[in-house]
Amino acid sequence: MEINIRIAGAAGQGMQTAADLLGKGVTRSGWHVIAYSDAESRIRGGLNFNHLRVSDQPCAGVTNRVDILVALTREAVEQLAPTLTEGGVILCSEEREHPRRAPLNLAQLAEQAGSKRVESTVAVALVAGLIGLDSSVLEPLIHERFGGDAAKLEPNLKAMTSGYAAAQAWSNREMFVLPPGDGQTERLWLAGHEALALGAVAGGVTFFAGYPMSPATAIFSNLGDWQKQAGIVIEQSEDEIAAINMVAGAAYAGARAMTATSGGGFALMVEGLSLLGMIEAPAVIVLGQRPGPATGLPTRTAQGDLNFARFAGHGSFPRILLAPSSVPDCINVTAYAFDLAERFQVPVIVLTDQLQIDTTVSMAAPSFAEMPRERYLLTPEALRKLPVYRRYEQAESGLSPMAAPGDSHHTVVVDSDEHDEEGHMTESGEVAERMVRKRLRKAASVEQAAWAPDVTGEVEGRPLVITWGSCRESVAEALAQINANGAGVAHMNLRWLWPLPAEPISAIVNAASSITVVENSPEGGLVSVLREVTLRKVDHEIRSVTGRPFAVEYLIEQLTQEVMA
Amino acid sequence: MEINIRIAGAAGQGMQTAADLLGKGVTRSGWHVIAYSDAESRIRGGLNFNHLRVSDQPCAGVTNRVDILVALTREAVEQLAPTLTEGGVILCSEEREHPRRAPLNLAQLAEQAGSKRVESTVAVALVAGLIGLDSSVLEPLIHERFGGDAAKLEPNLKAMTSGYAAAQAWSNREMFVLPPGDGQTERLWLAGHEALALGAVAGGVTFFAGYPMSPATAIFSNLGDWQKQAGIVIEQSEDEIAAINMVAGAAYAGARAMTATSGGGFALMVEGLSLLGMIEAPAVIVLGQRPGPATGLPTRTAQGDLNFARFAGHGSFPRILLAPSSVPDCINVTAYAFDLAERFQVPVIVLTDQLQIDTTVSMAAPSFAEMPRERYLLTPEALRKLPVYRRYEQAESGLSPMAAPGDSHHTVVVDSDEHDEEGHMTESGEVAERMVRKRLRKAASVEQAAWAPDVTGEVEGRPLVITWGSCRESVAEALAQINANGAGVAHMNLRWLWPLPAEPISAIVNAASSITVVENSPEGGLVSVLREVTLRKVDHEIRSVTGRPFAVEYLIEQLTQEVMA
Amino acid sequence: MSVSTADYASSVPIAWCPGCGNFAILNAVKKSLSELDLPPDRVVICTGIGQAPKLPHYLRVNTFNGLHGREIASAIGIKLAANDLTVIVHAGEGGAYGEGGNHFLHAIRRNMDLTVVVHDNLNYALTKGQASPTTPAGTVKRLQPEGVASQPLNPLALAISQSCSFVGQGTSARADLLAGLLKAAIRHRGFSLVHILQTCPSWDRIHTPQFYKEHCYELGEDYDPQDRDAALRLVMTPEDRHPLGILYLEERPLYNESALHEIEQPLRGRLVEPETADQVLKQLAAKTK
Amino acid sequence: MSVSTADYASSVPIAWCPGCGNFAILNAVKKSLSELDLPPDRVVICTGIGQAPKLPHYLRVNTFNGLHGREIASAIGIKLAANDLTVIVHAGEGGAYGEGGNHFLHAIRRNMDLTVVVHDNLNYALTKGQASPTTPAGTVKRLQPEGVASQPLNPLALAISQSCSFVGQGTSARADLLAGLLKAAIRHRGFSLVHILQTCPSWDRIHTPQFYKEHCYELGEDYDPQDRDAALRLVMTPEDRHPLGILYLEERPLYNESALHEIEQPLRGRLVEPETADQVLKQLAAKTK
Ligand SMILES: Cc1ncc(C[n+]2csc(CCOP(=O)(O)OP(=O)(O)O)c2C)c(N)n1
Ligand SMILES: Cc1ncc(C[n+]2csc(CCOP(=O)(O)OP(=O)(O)O)c2C)c(N)n1
Ligand code: SF4
Ligand code: SF4
Ligand SMILES: [Mg+2]
Ligand SMILES: [Mg+2]
Repeated sequence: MEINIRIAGAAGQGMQTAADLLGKGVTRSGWHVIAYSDAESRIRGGLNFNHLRVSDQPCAGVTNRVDILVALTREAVEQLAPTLTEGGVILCSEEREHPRRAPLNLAQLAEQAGSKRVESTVAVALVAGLIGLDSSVLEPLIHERFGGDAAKLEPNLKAMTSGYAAAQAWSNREMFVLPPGDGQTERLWLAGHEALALGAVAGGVTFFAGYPMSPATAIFSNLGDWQKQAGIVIEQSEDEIAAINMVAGAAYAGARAMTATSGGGFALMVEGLSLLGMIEAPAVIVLGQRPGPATGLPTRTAQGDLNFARFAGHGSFPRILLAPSSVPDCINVTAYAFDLAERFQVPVIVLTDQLQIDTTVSMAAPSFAEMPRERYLLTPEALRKLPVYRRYEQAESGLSPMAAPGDSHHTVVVDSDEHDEEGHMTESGEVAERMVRKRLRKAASVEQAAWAPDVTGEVEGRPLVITWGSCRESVAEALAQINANGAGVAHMNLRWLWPLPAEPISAIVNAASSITVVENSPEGGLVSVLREVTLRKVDHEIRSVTGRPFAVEYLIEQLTQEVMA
Repeated sequence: MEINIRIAGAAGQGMQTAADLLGKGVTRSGWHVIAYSDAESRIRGGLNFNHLRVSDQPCAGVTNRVDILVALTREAVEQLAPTLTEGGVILCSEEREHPRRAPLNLAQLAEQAGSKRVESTVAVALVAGLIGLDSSVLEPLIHERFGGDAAKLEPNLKAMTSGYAAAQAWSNREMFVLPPGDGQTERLWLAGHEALALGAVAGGVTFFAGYPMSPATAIFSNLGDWQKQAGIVIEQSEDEIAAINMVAGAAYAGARAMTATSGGGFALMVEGLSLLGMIEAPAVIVLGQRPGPATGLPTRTAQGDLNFARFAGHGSFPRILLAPSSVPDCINVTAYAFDLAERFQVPVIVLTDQLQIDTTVSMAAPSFAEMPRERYLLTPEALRKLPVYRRYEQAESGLSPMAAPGDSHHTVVVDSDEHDEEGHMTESGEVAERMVRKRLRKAASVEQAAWAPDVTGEVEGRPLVITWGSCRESVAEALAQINANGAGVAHMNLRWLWPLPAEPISAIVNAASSITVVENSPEGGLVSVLREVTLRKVDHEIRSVTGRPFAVEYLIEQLTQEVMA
Repeated sequence: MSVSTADYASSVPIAWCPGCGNFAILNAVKKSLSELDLPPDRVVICTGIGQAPKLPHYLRVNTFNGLHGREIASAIGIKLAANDLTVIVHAGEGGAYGEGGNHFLHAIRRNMDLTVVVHDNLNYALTKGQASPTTPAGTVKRLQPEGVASQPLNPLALAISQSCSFVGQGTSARADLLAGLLKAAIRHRGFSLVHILQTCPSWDRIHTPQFYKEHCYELGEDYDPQDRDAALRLVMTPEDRHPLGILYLEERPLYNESALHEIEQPLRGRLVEPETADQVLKQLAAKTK
Repeated sequence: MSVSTADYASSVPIAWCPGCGNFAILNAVKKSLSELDLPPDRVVICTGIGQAPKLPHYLRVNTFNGLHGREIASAIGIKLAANDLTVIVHAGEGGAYGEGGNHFLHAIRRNMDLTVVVHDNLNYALTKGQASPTTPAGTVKRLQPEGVASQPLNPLALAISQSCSFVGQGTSARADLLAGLLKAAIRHRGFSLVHILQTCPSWDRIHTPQFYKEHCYELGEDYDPQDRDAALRLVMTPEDRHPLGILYLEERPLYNESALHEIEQPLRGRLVEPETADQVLKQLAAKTK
């Protein structure tokens, strides 16, 4: 059983805090939960909401069903009441009259607690009371959150107590009470942006440069919080061009370097990306997609930049594109991105999006012990023994020995011009050819390291649905439901997007009876990639053009229509 | 019959001037000529050459054969002597001993004329004398070039006279004498960069903003020369980002706006490109390709940025990619680019490259009379009659009415955020969807306007060779020779590269027995496009990775090997 | 023609926070434009992305709302193409001095007839309050937990050091002075910088209206804005007191007067006459390079 | 350890024009570095694209030759990652003040321990002599047939207006003074700007060595580089006389001393310890946002 809670109101009314308290509470109660948000590009006012999907079973998809609507403004009531499921209720203050209103008055309870400002805590307590969250879980949360400020703690505790009691006392409460979870109360409550930042720490990031841009900012705000603890040099640059060129400089100097941005900022980094390709500097770039073109919808979600990322930059150079398949996977993918970048001396782009970044989930604690810990720079000892050091020495694999300046008596020379083995600029067609071929061999080495796609179900002769990135979870859930009736639709998700080895992928898509690509963008990015790589046509495409995530219900409907037809 | 002349020496020794004098002279003599250059990224010194291919027949391909090598430095002798054809000779000064040296001493003749500095004029005169250019053509050229400076005119005239006489007097001269041409002495002697700039003028350019970058600089230097005459506002901006955003501003204000750059500068313009897409501002961007990544080989040629141009920019928006098929075609393509940009309210990218830009040819004078002259802005009269004006009004074609601010009492609002019909920013998913769909409909309208590819020869059941851009001419010539033996290889050249309607192109490629793509880049750009669009595999790929153009000889060899095998 | 603030009324709902200093600036803009008798269709407001840049949507006026930090570049394009229109830039200090610092620098050199109004709220407000180029050193932020290490930019000194032809300062906390300053800047023929100390109650609780009221003072009658040394000294002394008014004025030739060939007509009206290319061609054919 | 100029010798053939002012600068660089006893492996020279930026190829030295205009940004990355190395930028004025003007501006604010040497030849030399940010107004160029309309940038005034902690000026025409100036700049702890008036015989026949010899003068013993007002007056007076030497000096906290957590070790030596994430996670789990 699951309960969907939507906390809606104007920016600045504390919906995010409320969602966070509730999410953490239900996580500590052994339930599963996923939370995401819908926000306007403003700091106060408007209509935002945070949605929590709480269940006694694992759940990771997005839904538009609402069982409990916490409406902090009149607009929230008006706009969102239609999303309520049968039996769903609205929690709002008395003056906001609505037939679906539960007799639990937010404003009044808040006033009783002594402050209009605790409305959102009242809401948390009401929801907690309705779904049966134990008050022993609730109280520490309030202390953790407001404990630092006595003036706030008092009314919030009051709000909690009275809200909780009111909910428990309500006669129609039963339909919201969740069965107990699996008893695992030690799960983490982790946001996508935290997972991406954590993955970077696990991958050994030592240098970050960036410029704020939604939805990527949260990633480096986290790194900002941890910079001392994790030993990261963080530089807020004057613009994105500075950021990528700082990353290139730091990578040259031997740092594990990173930046994070969104489409517009990435656009400004494109020349620098080409520089990374030319000097063969490792770097990780997190590209948090949002709807474009241009400024687009700054606080919404999209998967529209796959081909942009694939071809960004003038000239040819190898790069790797990865896409986490879920919030927990953000940790792995980012950590491995650092390893791949340094191993192959290439930029690695991690494609994520607003949905994945701003989604918070309950998840098992990750283990970092098995993660790669190799560094691929020549050690000072090894370097000292070399009679000569040449940064772009020819090698069968295309991978030249990489050294950092300062690690020995050798000098390290890199150049954005075409260069010879020593890194000095060249005019020679022969030298240029040698270097181009070296980079092409490196590209081939990279391709050999590609991760196999994740395939669920039997593909042979069956319809195959293909995804990447943030919509993977909702599609997987939709397919699980469709397949519950024995439909037998297979699912392939790509976490390694580029370079894509033609043979294994072609084998899979050619085995399928039909292929369907689900992507949140106006034009099909993966569709282009698959057509080009496999020469097979994509039979169905499910896309979104509103900047909002796909909901499981919608996907079930569409997939049934398209794929099963 | 043709004679290939290579004038080689250090940067700054006047090879370009010599090539220009000779080229103009042979053009005025009724011969055909194509000239291109090979230059290092420096201002003085090194080894550069200018190559002239002169013929009594039309000729447009690149060749590496050399019949007359004018070597102004010792290095030029050493490096380039091996390129001489049988019977080819070197013109150099006495001290540069070489078995192939003709007994015509440049330095000595220059000294006799009174100045070491006229060596290049001596060279011009010697070549003129050898190939039989009439001295009545030669003399005015010297006057035109040096007439402004009496001190220079004198020695250059002397150099001309004595050089010409010496050549005519040489006993072995006959093998270089060209048969008379077709008597057409009115042809133009025009460089690619001039053709591109002329096309812009013909297309009604009124605004240009740009930042110097090889090989594109020459295009706007020409516009600089003509700004008063043609009424163009030219702005040298502080960087490429400024340039593209100025272009966007000027286009909004109703100018026919343009910029020109190379890969690195284009990379910096990518965010602005996405802006043009979002606000639906017309603009023409000339992308003069050179080998990358990064700074690459700044003065060399490549065709490596097709897919970068195709996908540059975050989010989806229609754009048009065009590629002139020859120097004369640069005029047409650029002129039409302006029409298309304004008609469809899209950015149009003209893909050219160093080879095309820096190649000069003899050509028939173009006629501008038939070129499009329509402007697609609402007129002030039409505007005044409108009760309301909305920049992004819905329209079946996706093409909303375009007006310029200041043309009426209506205000014009554009926004890089997703916006409503009036141009005001929106948070609404519905409005966003409407706008996305409007732009998708516009993309469909654009696709319908696509130019058909140029197909030569019968395709059905025959091998088909596919090209775009600067290598078209050399491939056409190679195929003409191959087909002279009845091989029957067909040729398709694309001048309209994107959007590429699938059906007509698929019909052509599927009819062929094999397809071969010739592209001057390490990775196949058009290969990706064709695979994606037609789902047909490309059987052979001929690429270059040295930054040098394909020569006809090389293409004949490769095509015979690959295609005829 | 007589223009009133009502002519500038827009029905777009305002997305700024209650109490934001931008409201005072918005009113001053309406007031200045109408008092200058400029109708909305003869004015273009050009902006980028941020809170300040939302401003033109809250007016009825020609609007070019472009990219973050590129507002000045786009405005130059607009002004060069439409020299009959009044072009005004509204930018946050993040856009104007951070992302777009290079355009600001070089726009001063050009001295085109543009007015650039910078709403300086000492932070990147729309992206949630990060440090901006003017955030005081030492300010603690999430990305700078030990305080901002860079010294803040001094945009006024920068502008005067490059002989910016009009440099003014206002504050949203003194709405009474703003319209007058904007009018003077718009009237000024040349590049005008109007730097506005703008309150942002959501992210900055120190620089309140009260703070600016206390820390700002009006320049007196005796102040001579044409004395460059004095102006520089004024803006380079430590920042606990902020002068309001016209800080610096310099007579400089306008960009298009000095060297651009006269653009007599705005470019939007220009016909396409392919034959122009014939004339160019003729000239080209005559000359040997 | 005793370093000599021979340790900096490179066998890469030089692609500058005969007579270029860059040769004098190259020699001064070798001299300054060896006199400072800095071995080539402890120095990084970071450049962009242009004639000046080719310099490090003509030395044996750690070299990061990056993108046009981005040399300062890359140098910041290098210095933050390798604070044990001496990082020096060589840039053309086109790269440093044109394409890269924004990085220059904000680098001054940071005051990291970097030396930025700008070879100002008043044009974009490598791309064939177009106007650059410092080209004198009125200079006729192909793109500006009626003369450059913008006023030239005043980089010295800009730097001093932003409290750049070391501002020096030299000229390639006075090679005798260059090494000393470079040494002072490299020794200075903080951001040092060395602006060099560089001759370019290929594109500029006015600003010859002779011209600079006549129009430049050495600052005397009595000049106090810590007097900011005086320094500003000096660099803002019309430009027919150019002072040589240290124009301005200011004591300012170094970037990493003031707020960056101490980077004790250069980052290149850091191991990858995924478990660090465990610790971060623990802290994260404890807190409710
Ligand atoms: C290229 C790019 N980078 C980053 C952003 C994200 N962004 C939007 S507004 C903003 C900061 C705005 O600060 P400011 O210009 O001071 O305006 P304010 O919101 O404070 O009024 C940023 C960084 C963007 N839109 N585009
Ligand atoms: C992004 C980008 N734009 C343009 C260029 C072309 N370019 C190369 S060098 C140069 C100008 C160099 O001028 P400056 O920095 O003054 O150096 P100089 O050659 O005068 O020493 C330009 C514009 C480039 N390489 N990259
Ligand atoms: S965040 Fe600050 S600047 Fe933005 S609207 Fe709110 S108060 Fe105004
Ligand atoms: S063009 Fe000028 S700066 Fe460049 S090498 Fe030649 S003389 Fe030196
Ligand atoms: Mg701000
Ligand atoms: Mg220069």
